[in-house]
Amino acid sequence: MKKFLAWFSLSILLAFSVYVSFVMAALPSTYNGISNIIVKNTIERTGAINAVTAIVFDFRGYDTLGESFVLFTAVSGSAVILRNYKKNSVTPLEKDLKNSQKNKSNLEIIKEIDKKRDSIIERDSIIVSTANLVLPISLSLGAYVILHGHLSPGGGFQGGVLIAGAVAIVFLAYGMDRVSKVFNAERIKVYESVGALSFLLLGTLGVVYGYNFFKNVIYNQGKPGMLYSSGTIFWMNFAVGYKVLAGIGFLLITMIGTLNAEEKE
Amino acid sequence: MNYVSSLPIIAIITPFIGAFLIGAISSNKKLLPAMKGIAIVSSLVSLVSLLFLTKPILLEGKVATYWLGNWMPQEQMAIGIGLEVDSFGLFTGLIITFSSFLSSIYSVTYMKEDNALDKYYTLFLLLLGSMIGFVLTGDLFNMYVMLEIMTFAAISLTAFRNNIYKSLEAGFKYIVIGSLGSTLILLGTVLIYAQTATLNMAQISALIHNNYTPVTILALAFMMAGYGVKAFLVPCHTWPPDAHMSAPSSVSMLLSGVMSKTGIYGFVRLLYMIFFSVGMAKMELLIILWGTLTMIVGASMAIIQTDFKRLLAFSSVSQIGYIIVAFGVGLSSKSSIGVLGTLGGLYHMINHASFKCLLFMCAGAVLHATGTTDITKLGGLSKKMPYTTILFLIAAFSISGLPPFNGFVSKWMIYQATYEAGYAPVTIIALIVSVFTLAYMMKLAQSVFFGELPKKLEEVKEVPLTMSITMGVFALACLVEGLFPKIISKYLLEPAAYSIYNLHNYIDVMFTKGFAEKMFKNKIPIPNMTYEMAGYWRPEAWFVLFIVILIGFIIGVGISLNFVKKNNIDTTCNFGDKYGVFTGGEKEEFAPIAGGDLFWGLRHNLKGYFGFLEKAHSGVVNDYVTWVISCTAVLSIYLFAVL
Amino acid sequence: METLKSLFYILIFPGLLFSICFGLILSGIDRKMVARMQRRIGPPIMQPFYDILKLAGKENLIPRVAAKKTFILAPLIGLISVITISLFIPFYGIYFFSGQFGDIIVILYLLTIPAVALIIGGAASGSPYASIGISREMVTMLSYEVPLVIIVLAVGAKAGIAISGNVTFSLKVIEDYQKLYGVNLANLATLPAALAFLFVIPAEVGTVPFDVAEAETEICEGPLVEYSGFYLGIYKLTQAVKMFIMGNLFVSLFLGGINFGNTILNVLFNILLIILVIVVSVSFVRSVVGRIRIEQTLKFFWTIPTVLAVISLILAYI
Amino acid sequence: MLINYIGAFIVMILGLYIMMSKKNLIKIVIGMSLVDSGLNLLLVSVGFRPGGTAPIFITDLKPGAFFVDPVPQALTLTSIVIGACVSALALSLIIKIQEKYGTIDADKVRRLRG
Repeated sequence: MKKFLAWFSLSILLAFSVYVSFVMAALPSTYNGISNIIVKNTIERTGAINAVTAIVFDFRGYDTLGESFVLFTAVSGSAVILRNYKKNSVTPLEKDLKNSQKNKSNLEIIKEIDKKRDSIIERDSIIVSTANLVLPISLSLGAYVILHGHLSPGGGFQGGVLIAGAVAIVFLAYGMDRVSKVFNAERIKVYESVGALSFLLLGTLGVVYGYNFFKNVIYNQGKPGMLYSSGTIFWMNFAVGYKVLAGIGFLLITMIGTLNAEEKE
Repeated sequence: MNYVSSLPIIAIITPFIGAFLIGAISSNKKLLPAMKGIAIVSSLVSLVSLLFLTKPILLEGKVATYWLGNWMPQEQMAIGIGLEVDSFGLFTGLIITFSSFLSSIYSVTYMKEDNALDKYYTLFLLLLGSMIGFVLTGDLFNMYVMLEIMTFAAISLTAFRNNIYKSLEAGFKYIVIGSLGSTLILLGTVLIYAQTATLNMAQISALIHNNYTPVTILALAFMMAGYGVKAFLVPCHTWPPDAHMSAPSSVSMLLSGVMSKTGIYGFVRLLYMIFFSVGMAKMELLIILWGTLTMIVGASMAIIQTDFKRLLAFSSVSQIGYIIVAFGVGLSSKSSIGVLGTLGGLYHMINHASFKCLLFMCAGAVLHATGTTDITKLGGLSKKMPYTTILFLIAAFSISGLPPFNGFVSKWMIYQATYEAGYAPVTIIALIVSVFTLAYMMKLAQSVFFGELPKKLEEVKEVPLTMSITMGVFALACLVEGLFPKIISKYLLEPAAYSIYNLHNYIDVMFTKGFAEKMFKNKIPIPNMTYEMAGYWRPEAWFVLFIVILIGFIIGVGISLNFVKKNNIDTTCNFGDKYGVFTGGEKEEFAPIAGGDLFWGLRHNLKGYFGFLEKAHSGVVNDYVTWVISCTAVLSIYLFAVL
Repeated sequence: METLKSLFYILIFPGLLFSICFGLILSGIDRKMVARMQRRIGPPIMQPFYDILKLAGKENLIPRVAAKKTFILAPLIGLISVITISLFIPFYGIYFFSGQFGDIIVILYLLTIPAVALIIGGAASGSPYASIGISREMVTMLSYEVPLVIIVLAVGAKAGIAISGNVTFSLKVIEDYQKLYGVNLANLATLPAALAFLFVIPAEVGTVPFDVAEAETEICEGPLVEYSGFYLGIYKLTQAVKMFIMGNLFVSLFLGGINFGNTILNVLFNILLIILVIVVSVSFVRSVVGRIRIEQTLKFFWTIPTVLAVISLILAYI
Repeated sequence: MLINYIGAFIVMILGLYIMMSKKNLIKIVIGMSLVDSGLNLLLVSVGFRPGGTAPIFITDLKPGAFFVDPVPQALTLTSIVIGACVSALALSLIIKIQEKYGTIDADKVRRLRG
């Protein structure tokens, strides 16, 4: 019965979708709808030369706001799901916070980590040296992508994810201990909120200047095609990049944290 | 008009700002009271800013628009995202903000014992903001984004108490089915974009008005199935019982009482606005059949449940069936019947929000006081929690439609609408399902609040004041909505129903005047909001009648009893065999009938039917996915065959 | 003057006083008839009055585990709401409150309140017997509600389509229809519905074949097991008034529209008809049949009366 | 872009098939990602014009060059992020389910039923 239902409905859907594909292929290009006007307006009214970024951060900036909220929600949700539920007690994240707040200089911490690494875990040297090589590249590439969001493909989200990949690289090369030493999960979570708030505040600039919410008020600063141009889009790229790198980084740290807990058991 | 038009964005953004503020100060645990304050204040601010909108929109019938980023339409094309608040959106928004505000107060004490409260309030505010954003937006893709925030926040809150196995399982089922629904909605949006090359709802509805191509028909099928998942229509109703029973009650009241309304909102926008299908008999039939099926399955499943909150969740499914049936009748080509159906549906929306929130709050109060919602372990709580019992009874009577409470009025309108539209079997089923509703509510009352108090529950105390006050507000709402249907209808429902039918104005306000007429070539008639009740019902008069007779009876009895004997009720004496319950020789603690046994006979007599239903709700995720997909397939077959 | 008139309607006729007295008399007639059919002399017709008065004078026991306020209030609410129904059903040609009331759906729902009051009261007593009684009461309600709903809709459809071209729920319209086209009982389309309604009356009132919820021998009167004294009396009173209400509802639905041109004559004739209906549907059945089990009740109501009512509904549309 | 449309729909239906038939919860999540990928592919293909270039006003734009539709690309970005979030949440839930139930078999993770 269930098998029949599954095959029946899948074949029905396949048949209809193939039929609709043929119909869709014959439709006129969607470029003649709203996109045409958007592209026409891109340079004069936003100052960006990348139409996609102009749409993401200006024409449909509100959607992007929602998108970053989705990410924020998912990160908070993962944190909620992966926490240890206790009635009125400390979460593991708080324990991390306490550990990291012990008064030690950075040098000492690094020395300790080095000791630990040498003593406990023997890491694969290929992975370690590759990571040492890749880490700075990925970080600077991420920064580049965030900076040039309005000029070339990419933007805050992509760059943020690239930077957040650093967590994964550190974990692969040096293990969980190093990750928890280097990154302060709780503070990163706070940074995510700060990033989202600054994104919102940039949106609110429009209201401050007497326009509507999300109005690109300073779009005419700088020459289109230069690094500092396109008004709030430039800054929003920053805010979103910051928010995403914090959010994804936090997500990775939490998930890696659970892996570690299982190993210990 | 300027301050009016920026109010919607304030209502949407305030909860989000509150959420991020809480996130920013979350590292300091001493600031927990501040977080609670932020949660309450932001929900209050969005409630107030929507209340400011009632005068121009609900009373004067205007439509507020707000173009984000000042991207006004150019060359009749909506290049930006526009918020558009008409009476229907505002109506739903008011339900959402009102319930959320009360829920935020309720959670202060209810969630006191849990950890990670900063994330609870963050997610709570994200849920609230996304619900308002969903209702007030005028952009199809933006609706999808808001829907996703809503789904994720709801999932995270469902799994909030992750020490219990069921919340994790429920969360997983919710995310699989819920994101499948969202995916279907996005798929529909993409297909519509491919056809019309725009994302603005007003423009889409102008472009594809009665102009069905295969692409839009498939899009309609996908979106109907998607919103069916969001509004718990059978067979896409499998996630709410799991999710609502495992979420904290302050959240499950929002999931069940309010979030289902957003699904219905999407459904109505889809049917009445984007695909203008008023007057299409085939569509009407489909929606009514779907609603009827939902009604029956929800009620039948509810009657065999043994968990307080799971029963309530299935009851929600059944009540949503009523609303969908009403909106199905609203598509009728006869305008007077259609208006009655739409009004009934809107009325039932607001009623369902009030009594279902109250019921879930009662369940939360029971859980807070006793630590369980399993009705086989509960009993006799009315002695320990008299206030909660009274409120529960009010809600139970409301949901089963006993006069003079609110459920009666809306159900009555739905009966009349379906019956006059010529769907007599649907009316009969609706009336019988109403008796089923009464049956499972009585089951709850008997097994949780009445009956014998188990030994373990001797120490139970009444819930704290903040919880009981919020519950009392909802109970009051139930009574007021029941006693003054004329006022509610005139100031809330009729503007909302009018705006649902007033497609022209919706499009014209978004673009330029006359745009809709140019696109449609003919004017769509807007039905009169007058309707005639087939009978007559004045609840306030009945209430007065009841009081008069009560007084008359008491006086009469008092006089006559003086002739016979002084009648003294001996309530002080609480010991002695005389005051024990007759148990036929059994010891009292072995005698009680647990809630699970109450309808054992009925279940046994109809074991074929109930057994089939139980087997169908197998708890395997794959089966549930299969159901949703088959529902989509059936819908697309029907729509392709009909349109 | 209007207020006085309303007060008269509410308190004297057909409200509080009349419905209680007439209900008790009906119950007395019923007992007398059953006795005569069983070749007994039977109690005097006024016996129910004496019973109620006796119960009113007795001591009230409230069990230790009971929820006291609910236990006390439930019977009162049931009785009062059943009395309010009497104002919603027209006597021949008399519409209380100038015909504003009289909606069948309202009456259907108000009729459930006494049953709910019985259930809540029984639940509040905390007795296991009451729990079983509640379950049975609920299932009985589920059984008879199905045909009752269809009957009412069938009659509404028949009358409404003939009068205004649209279905109606108003008892006034149904009465007007019967004035024009003759009584519904003589109408082929609504005759099956009338027969089904005769089956529903004993179940609604709670007399013998369908009184399994209050079976004395098995579950000690079910929900009433812990009730004593005055409050038990109120329940008995409720049952008696319900008998009057159901009889009057039958008369309005199926025997309405007869007019002698004289108010007092009309009322008397109406009263006579009510007595007749109750004798036919309650007393005859009660003296002939034994009590049936709960699943038999369910099966019975979901087959014969439902089929009859559905036939009537279909005929009404043709 | 017929082949793209059909391909996208087939990817989606394969994803649905996995969601319906595979009992491993992680495989179900893979199915969800597959549906998302198919959807993204469809979304991008909707905006494609044969011969079009990326919608960026670079200085050395060839004469006569025209852009593809940028709006679906922007929507795809949103959709990708949302898909990633779905996976993240679902996988977190699976981690916890494994802790509580000791299994990730859909046939055994069914204590809520009936």
